[in-house]
Amino acid sequence: MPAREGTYGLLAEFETPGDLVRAARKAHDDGWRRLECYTPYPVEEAAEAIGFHRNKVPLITLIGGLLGGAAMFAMETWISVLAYPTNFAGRPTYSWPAFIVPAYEWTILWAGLSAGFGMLALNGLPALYHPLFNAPNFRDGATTDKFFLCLEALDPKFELAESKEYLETMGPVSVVEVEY
Amino acid sequence: MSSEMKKNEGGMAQISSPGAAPKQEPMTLDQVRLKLNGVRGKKFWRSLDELADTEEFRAAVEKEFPSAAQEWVDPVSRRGFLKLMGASMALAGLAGCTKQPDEPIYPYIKAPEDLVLGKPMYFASAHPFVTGAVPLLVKSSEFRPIKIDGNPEHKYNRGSSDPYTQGTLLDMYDPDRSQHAMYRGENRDWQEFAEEFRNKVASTKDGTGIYFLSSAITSPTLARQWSEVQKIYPKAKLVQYEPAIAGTFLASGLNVQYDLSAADVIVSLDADFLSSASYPGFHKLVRDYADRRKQPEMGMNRLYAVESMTTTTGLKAEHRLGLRASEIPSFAAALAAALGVPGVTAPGYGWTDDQQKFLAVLVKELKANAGKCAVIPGLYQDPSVAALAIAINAALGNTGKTVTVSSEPAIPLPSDQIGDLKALVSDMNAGKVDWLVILNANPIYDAPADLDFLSAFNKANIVAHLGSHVDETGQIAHWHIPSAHYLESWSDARAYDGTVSVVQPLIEPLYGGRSAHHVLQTLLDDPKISPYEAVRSTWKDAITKAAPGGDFEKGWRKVLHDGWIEGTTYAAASGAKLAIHGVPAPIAKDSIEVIFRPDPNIYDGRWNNVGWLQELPKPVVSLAWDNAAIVSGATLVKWGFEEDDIIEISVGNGRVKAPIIVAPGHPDNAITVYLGYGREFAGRVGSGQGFNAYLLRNTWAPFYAIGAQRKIEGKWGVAITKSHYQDHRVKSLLGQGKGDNSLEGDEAVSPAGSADGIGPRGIIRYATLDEFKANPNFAHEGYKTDTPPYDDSLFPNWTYNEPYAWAMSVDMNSCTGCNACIVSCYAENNIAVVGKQQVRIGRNMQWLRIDAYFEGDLAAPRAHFQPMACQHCENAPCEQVCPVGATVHTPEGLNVMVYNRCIGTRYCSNNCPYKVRRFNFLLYSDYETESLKLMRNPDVTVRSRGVMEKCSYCVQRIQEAKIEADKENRLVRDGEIVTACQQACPAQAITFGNKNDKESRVSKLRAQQRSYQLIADINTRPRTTYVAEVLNLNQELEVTPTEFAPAKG
Amino acid sequence: MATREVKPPDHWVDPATGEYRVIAPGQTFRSITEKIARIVLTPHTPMGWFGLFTVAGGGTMMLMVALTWLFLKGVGIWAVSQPVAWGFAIIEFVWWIGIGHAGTLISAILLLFKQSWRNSISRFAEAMTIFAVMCAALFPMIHVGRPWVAYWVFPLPFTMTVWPQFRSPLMWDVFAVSTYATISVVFWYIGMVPDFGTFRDKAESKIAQYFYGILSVGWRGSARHWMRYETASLLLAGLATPLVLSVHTVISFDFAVAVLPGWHTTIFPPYFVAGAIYSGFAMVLTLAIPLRKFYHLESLVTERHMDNMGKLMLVTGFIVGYGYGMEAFMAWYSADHWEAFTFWNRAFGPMGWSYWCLITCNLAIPLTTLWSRKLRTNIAFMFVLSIVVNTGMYLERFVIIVTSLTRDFLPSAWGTYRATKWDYMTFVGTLGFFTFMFLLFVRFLPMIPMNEIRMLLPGAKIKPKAAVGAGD
Amino acid sequence: MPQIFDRSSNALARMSLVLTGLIVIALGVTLDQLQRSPWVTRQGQRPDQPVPFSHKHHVQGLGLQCQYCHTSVEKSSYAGIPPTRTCMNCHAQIWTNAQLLEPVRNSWYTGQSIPWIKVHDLPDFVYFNHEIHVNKGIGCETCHGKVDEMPLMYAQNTLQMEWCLNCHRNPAKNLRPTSEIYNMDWDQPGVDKPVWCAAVPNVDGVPTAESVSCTRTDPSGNPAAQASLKPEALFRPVSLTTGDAAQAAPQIPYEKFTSQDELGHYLLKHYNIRTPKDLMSCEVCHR
Repeated sequence: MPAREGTYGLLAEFETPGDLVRAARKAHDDGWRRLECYTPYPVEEAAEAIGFHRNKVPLITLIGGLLGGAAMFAMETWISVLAYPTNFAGRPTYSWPAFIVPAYEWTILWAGLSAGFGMLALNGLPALYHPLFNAPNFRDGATTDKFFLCLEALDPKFELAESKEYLETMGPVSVVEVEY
Repeated sequence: MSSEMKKNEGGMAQISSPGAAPKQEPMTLDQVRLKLNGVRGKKFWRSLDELADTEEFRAAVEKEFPSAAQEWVDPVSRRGFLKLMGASMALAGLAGCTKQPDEPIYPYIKAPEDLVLGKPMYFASAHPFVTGAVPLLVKSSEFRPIKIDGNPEHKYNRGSSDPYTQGTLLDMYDPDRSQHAMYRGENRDWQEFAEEFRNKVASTKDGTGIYFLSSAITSPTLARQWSEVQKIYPKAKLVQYEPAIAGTFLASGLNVQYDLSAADVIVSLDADFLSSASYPGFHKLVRDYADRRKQPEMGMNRLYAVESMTTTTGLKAEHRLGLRASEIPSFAAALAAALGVPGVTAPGYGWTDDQQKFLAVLVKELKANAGKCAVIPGLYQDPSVAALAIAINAALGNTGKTVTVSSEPAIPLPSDQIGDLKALVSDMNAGKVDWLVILNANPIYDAPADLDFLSAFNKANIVAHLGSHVDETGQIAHWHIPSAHYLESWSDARAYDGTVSVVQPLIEPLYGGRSAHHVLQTLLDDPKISPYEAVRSTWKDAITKAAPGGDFEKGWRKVLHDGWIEGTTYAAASGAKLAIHGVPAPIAKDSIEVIFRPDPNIYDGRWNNVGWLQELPKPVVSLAWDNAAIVSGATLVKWGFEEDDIIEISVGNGRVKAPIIVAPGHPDNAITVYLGYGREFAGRVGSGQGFNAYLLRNTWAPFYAIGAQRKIEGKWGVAITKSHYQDHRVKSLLGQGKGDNSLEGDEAVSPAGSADGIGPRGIIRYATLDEFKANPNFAHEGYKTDTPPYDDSLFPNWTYNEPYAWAMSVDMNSCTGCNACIVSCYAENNIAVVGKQQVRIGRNMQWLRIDAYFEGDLAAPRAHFQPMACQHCENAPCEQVCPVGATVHTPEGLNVMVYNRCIGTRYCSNNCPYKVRRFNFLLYSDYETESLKLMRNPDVTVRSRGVMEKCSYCVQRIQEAKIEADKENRLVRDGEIVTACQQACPAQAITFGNKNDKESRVSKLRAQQRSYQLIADINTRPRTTYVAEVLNLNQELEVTPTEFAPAKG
Repeated sequence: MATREVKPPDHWVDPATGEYRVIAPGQTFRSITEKIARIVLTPHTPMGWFGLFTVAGGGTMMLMVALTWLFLKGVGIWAVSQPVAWGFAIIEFVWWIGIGHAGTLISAILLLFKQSWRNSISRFAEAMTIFAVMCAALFPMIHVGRPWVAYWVFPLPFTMTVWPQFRSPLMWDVFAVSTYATISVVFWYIGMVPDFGTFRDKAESKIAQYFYGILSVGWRGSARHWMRYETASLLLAGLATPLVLSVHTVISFDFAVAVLPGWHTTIFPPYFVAGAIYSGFAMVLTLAIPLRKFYHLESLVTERHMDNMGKLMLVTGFIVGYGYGMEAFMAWYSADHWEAFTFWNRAFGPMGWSYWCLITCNLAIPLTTLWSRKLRTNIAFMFVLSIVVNTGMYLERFVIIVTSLTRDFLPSAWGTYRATKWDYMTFVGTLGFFTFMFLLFVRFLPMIPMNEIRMLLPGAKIKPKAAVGAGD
Repeated sequence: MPQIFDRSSNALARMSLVLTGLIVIALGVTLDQLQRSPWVTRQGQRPDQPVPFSHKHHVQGLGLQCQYCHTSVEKSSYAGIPPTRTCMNCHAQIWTNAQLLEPVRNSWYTGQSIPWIKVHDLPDFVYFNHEIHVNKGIGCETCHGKVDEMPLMYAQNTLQMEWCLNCHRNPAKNLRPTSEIYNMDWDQPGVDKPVWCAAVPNVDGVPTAESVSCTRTDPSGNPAAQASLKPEALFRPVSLTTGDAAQAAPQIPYEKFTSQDELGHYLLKHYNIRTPKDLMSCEVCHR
């Protein structure tokens, strides 16, 4: 796809999480949908403020775990009962109690991998390049002690000048335009 | 290294006391590098290997890395040390994903008619041994002898054999055998020797100054050849000296046979006839003894033993009396007197109450069983004991029934060996000896110390030595001729019963060896006559007589096929009477008595370089790779020693340093030393092991002598394969409260019904004959350790409904712990020898071991012998825990070990309740030595480093039999499969077969009430079962002798 | 409790709670970020680090030497023999795995229990876990007789068409340990991603920026990301908890499933897990105490942490003690001779010394002293104690594995065990390797999770006033 | 603070993730193929032998019987490589000075073996036994391929464990009448090319090989073919019928087989071949 050009959005910087959350909630109430908060540590209120309440990570984890466990148990059974049935220590070929342990481990293994990588995938990571990093003040604060609200150009309500004033009303430290 | 150097070392071979560092100036590693300078690659390793055998090199290593020194002299780890390259190659080669290299095939030019490649052939022969030949049936693969076993058709040993005989196989393939004739260290040709010798002797006209010094001659043909030599050269002298029998009644020609099958009571006067072939008639005696014990309900014999050194004979005996060796003649005399043997008066001697009681009981028993008993004299006792025994047997009317004195001697040319040797030495000193020809003897090493044989030796003009190795004598003899092994040359020999066996070669001499027949023949009219023709002409008449239609050639072929000549047994002597000379008085009780015995494993030292025998734990003391000063626990404590301390023993002028160890039941104030160790030039395996007890042995005291001992600093580091602790546990902590029992014994042994008493493990279960009669099921009643019922298991049990279900039964009553089975197993299964250092840390690879448990006070214990190999459990704990399934169960119930699947986690070994698995911790198998490759059994994989191994019930034999049966469309017959251990066992203690065939011998044995399984309470369901012991005790003696000197240890 | 009277220096105590503060007062978002980031991003490495690094490197080299010789000669260079076929290798395997457990416990279980004090030590506890598991995983691989075919334990389609045998506890180990390693790494990495972001933004040098930039996979702290991130962390914690319990349970099966008296015991799983955590906390202390001193992190790793870990060790210590007690009790109560003898042999047999040392190190010393808050917060004492306990736990495995094996069912097969220099070299080698890895970690990775610390700061609380303000 | 990474880096990052995955998979597949490849198994490779001996010429061309050279195939585990003498039996008369045969003559005169290179080379820990296979109806061609069409000898099969088991798991699919063991062109029965077999019940001690006899010519209304259907066992002294067996032997009921599966199971029964359970047991090949 051709690299996008033009404005990505407007980025407002706040001093405290409180200010950010208030701003975000207001923007959301005012009907903004393409907006996003950026914080140096998880601030749940911020996510709720922009109307983000539940995510799909748990589901992915569940599926991954079940698949892993089933796969291992099936393999063990196939190996011991069908592939090369042998008399080990006079135990039955289908020694299910013994098979549980590896199956259990694999359930956890695949659940864990799904959780970790599922989360990254849902977050669209890795994304080494991001327009926000073009903002002069973003990288200085976003991962340390500053709190940002970003209204994105894709939002139908977005109109560069108006939106900028709109943000100014929320008492940010600064508002900057972010280029793609 | 140059042979000159060898000469020097030889010169000092017996001066420098063994164990002490050699005297030549040590060389530094720089010199070593110098020596190795220029050689590269394979050659480098080879020369390094050769170098490693030299004394100076060891000295050098010892100097520069002391820690490595011990490793270095140890053959196995030295090989490891040198063959790092080899090891890493193996490592690379074994890796799963490498392709194997091209292998060439070298077909015959003309294939031999009778050869089917891949099918073994069997030839009858015999092992000519000084106590009587052992008739053999030798398995040969592609014309290489690969397994020696007794001749099943021969009525003397009926297929059984013994450790010595089994060991001779490795002896033949010994890479250190001398490889060519030598004159003053330069290679020569046999012909040259023959010429020179013949001419020289001819020039003397009557043979003046020509002396032969030979080991005891066992071959009638050789005797015949000698008599012919005598005819031509009357002045030539033959001296026989066999260190192990010199001075015994055997050497002087007394020849007695016993028929124990008819004896209800057997009395051994220091006769160790159950533990090794060093006693004449071992195979037959054990067989007959055991046959009378297999079915106690049919009645049993009863064995009394009066003995000095503790032997398995004594420990198997119902009642054993430990006496100092020097007391035994007097005891015999006392016994004879009490039995009213004419002309014998009881010597006045202060017998203890116990001893008197024992004597009284013996008298009573013998009288009661006159004609149904046998008194057997010790071979290593004063000849008077033998004379007394014969007299006693005669007096009891045993002669002709259980005892036969034969008219012919057991060795063709009986002689006063010690006397003759003395004469030879004085002649040498007198310069009368022009040529001394030594035939298969090693006097420099084993001649009595007081003769100072070496200095006399140097006075002889020319010395020629015929020997299998360039040994101590060969080192300094002018001529050395490699001698042919008995598997390489024609000869003949007589078994215990006199039957003549033709010794038939199985293979061309590997190193062009010659036999004594050749040497003597060179002096006769036609030197070209081969031993083959010589043997044939010796027996022409006898064979022709026995042959169908009097056709000699037919008869000869029959002899070669059967392995013996009919109608050659000894004739009984008419009215054998033996003059009883004075009975030697016992040595004072407070003086130390040193007892000499040939080694149970390497005999007089001739098998010193046989790894199998070196690694074999000796009976009773479980000592491998060494001999030791064996004493009683009380004596050890009295002298203030600990086991493995080094002491110096001195007799006369002889001194040796020896490790001291304890043998339960050994008489106090006495030291038993085994002969045959401390060799300087035995070879890579034997050299430097143990100490040379011959240095203590003098012409005036060949069997026991007064000696002294003193402490030397340091520990020896003996390799004892069995842990032995004393039970110091107090009653509240599972113990017996007294510290005189063996901990292992207390744990293992459970006499009938005493399940909650000592030994709740129920490993050894036995009863007295009366208890057994009262309760035939004693082996199961009250034991918590029996197999739980099938439905106790959570898992459904595996069912074995195949036509075959292999199983083994071991009769504890019969096993005498002679170790023949172990050596047989070595040969059959290509088991590696690991060396002393590895044995010390418990890594010996024997698939089969014989557990000995001592019951009761260690001063006078009762012992129980238990052959222990893989039990082939149906619910094998080892299989369950193997992550890669390298050990599995076959449908026929074998627990098989798949070497090439094993990754070596060793979990199986941990989980094996019987600890019968063996692991290749290092590269134990020898992949370099060519001659050993020829010896291996082609049907068994040679295990490499890092894999587990264990008894397989000789699965290769099972497979072979099954394939035969399948081809012929039938089931394998009972007895068709014989395991290696079973085959060797003289006592027939081991039975193998198909447990699903209700008619098979093994099924019947398993059905016996006496048969039980080991550690069955953990539901392993072993396929090997044991038949519990029954002892035919004499009530009067059952109250064991009271107090003993404490032996806290 | 009497010791409660002891008053600690005031500024450490949170006036609100009267409890120790988790982190010292007067810290701001930026100050802690700077503090932690500097350790890594500073161009000049402290001399001490180099010194220690050289020592650890030496240890690693020793390990390499020992392994080379091992592969050339075979496991025979160790003391393993008949009947003691498992020796130091397996002892160390179990020991290292045990060490690892505390890391997971701190990062996972305490997270679930919302123990915020864990935040400052969780990261390097996790790192410890990973390196410990690396050391542990080494042993099963090298202790086999033919390491070059060790890969046969994996169910792969070889032309032999034979497969692993899943009834063997060793197979369970294969999966338990590999899973444990993987999950720990994932958990660890996920935890570090936001901090990598911080580093990326704090780093001056281009290389550092690229390095951490890539590691941070472009993390930008979006609220939606944070939400998913939090869920994933919680899930991983929730998974790691049963995992960590299962791993040492499976390890204990190696013994409990065997028939050997002294191994065949049902108490093993709980008692192994407790023991693992016990030794794990000891190791955390052994590492944390020098670290906070060296990098002046007293304000972040405080007495509060010492105190709590001390309490946890007290608890697990008692569980372990209960385990020992049960073994003794069952030896008598079961009336089973095998058990009874084995216990007698442990305590009074030839290797009894190891048993009594173990009792001293694991029970006698810690369980008497850890009651005292004063001692719990005494840095020097805790350091010594942590080492004592680690020794004790090593001895515990020695007693279980070696002593049981020396004397089992058949008295004729009894033996003994004496470790060789190669055994010791291998063990010391792994210690070196562990330190080696750990030093690399503290030098190049965030050893304290900044994003989690931030949440502990007063500034992180959203003021109610703000909420009211939001209303109008 | 500027961007660190270029716009392209996102695509790059994702790409590299995918690639890593692909590489891992590819590696696995490669190794799996490698272990089965002729490079490892030597399947189909013709090592250069001292003499370019042509089985095609000797078997197909001259009609030599397998056992003429491989003498012990029926009575030993080892089939046997002919001694030089066997070559010289003929080549003393014919091709006496062919250059190709120089090594043979050389070996004959010097007494040095001809150093052949092993084509069918099993690992040393595998104990294969020819006699039992040959006696139970596994033809040479089943394992060694159509030797009569091999100018230079090569291994038709991998000889890997999976290949062995392939048959041990289900012997029926390769069994043939023992009379056809040495037949290189035996093709398995089909609807168009049926096989007729007659069998007598097994007798203890009588080799199973003799209890079955088969023919390819339809015996119905063909006395000759019927006569040929009398199993050898009948002619033994220890056989079921007494007296002069050949004549007195009753007409043996015969069956028709139109598929290898039918024939295989028929032979399984009459050769009483072990069950797959037995045949797959480790000790069968490893000791």
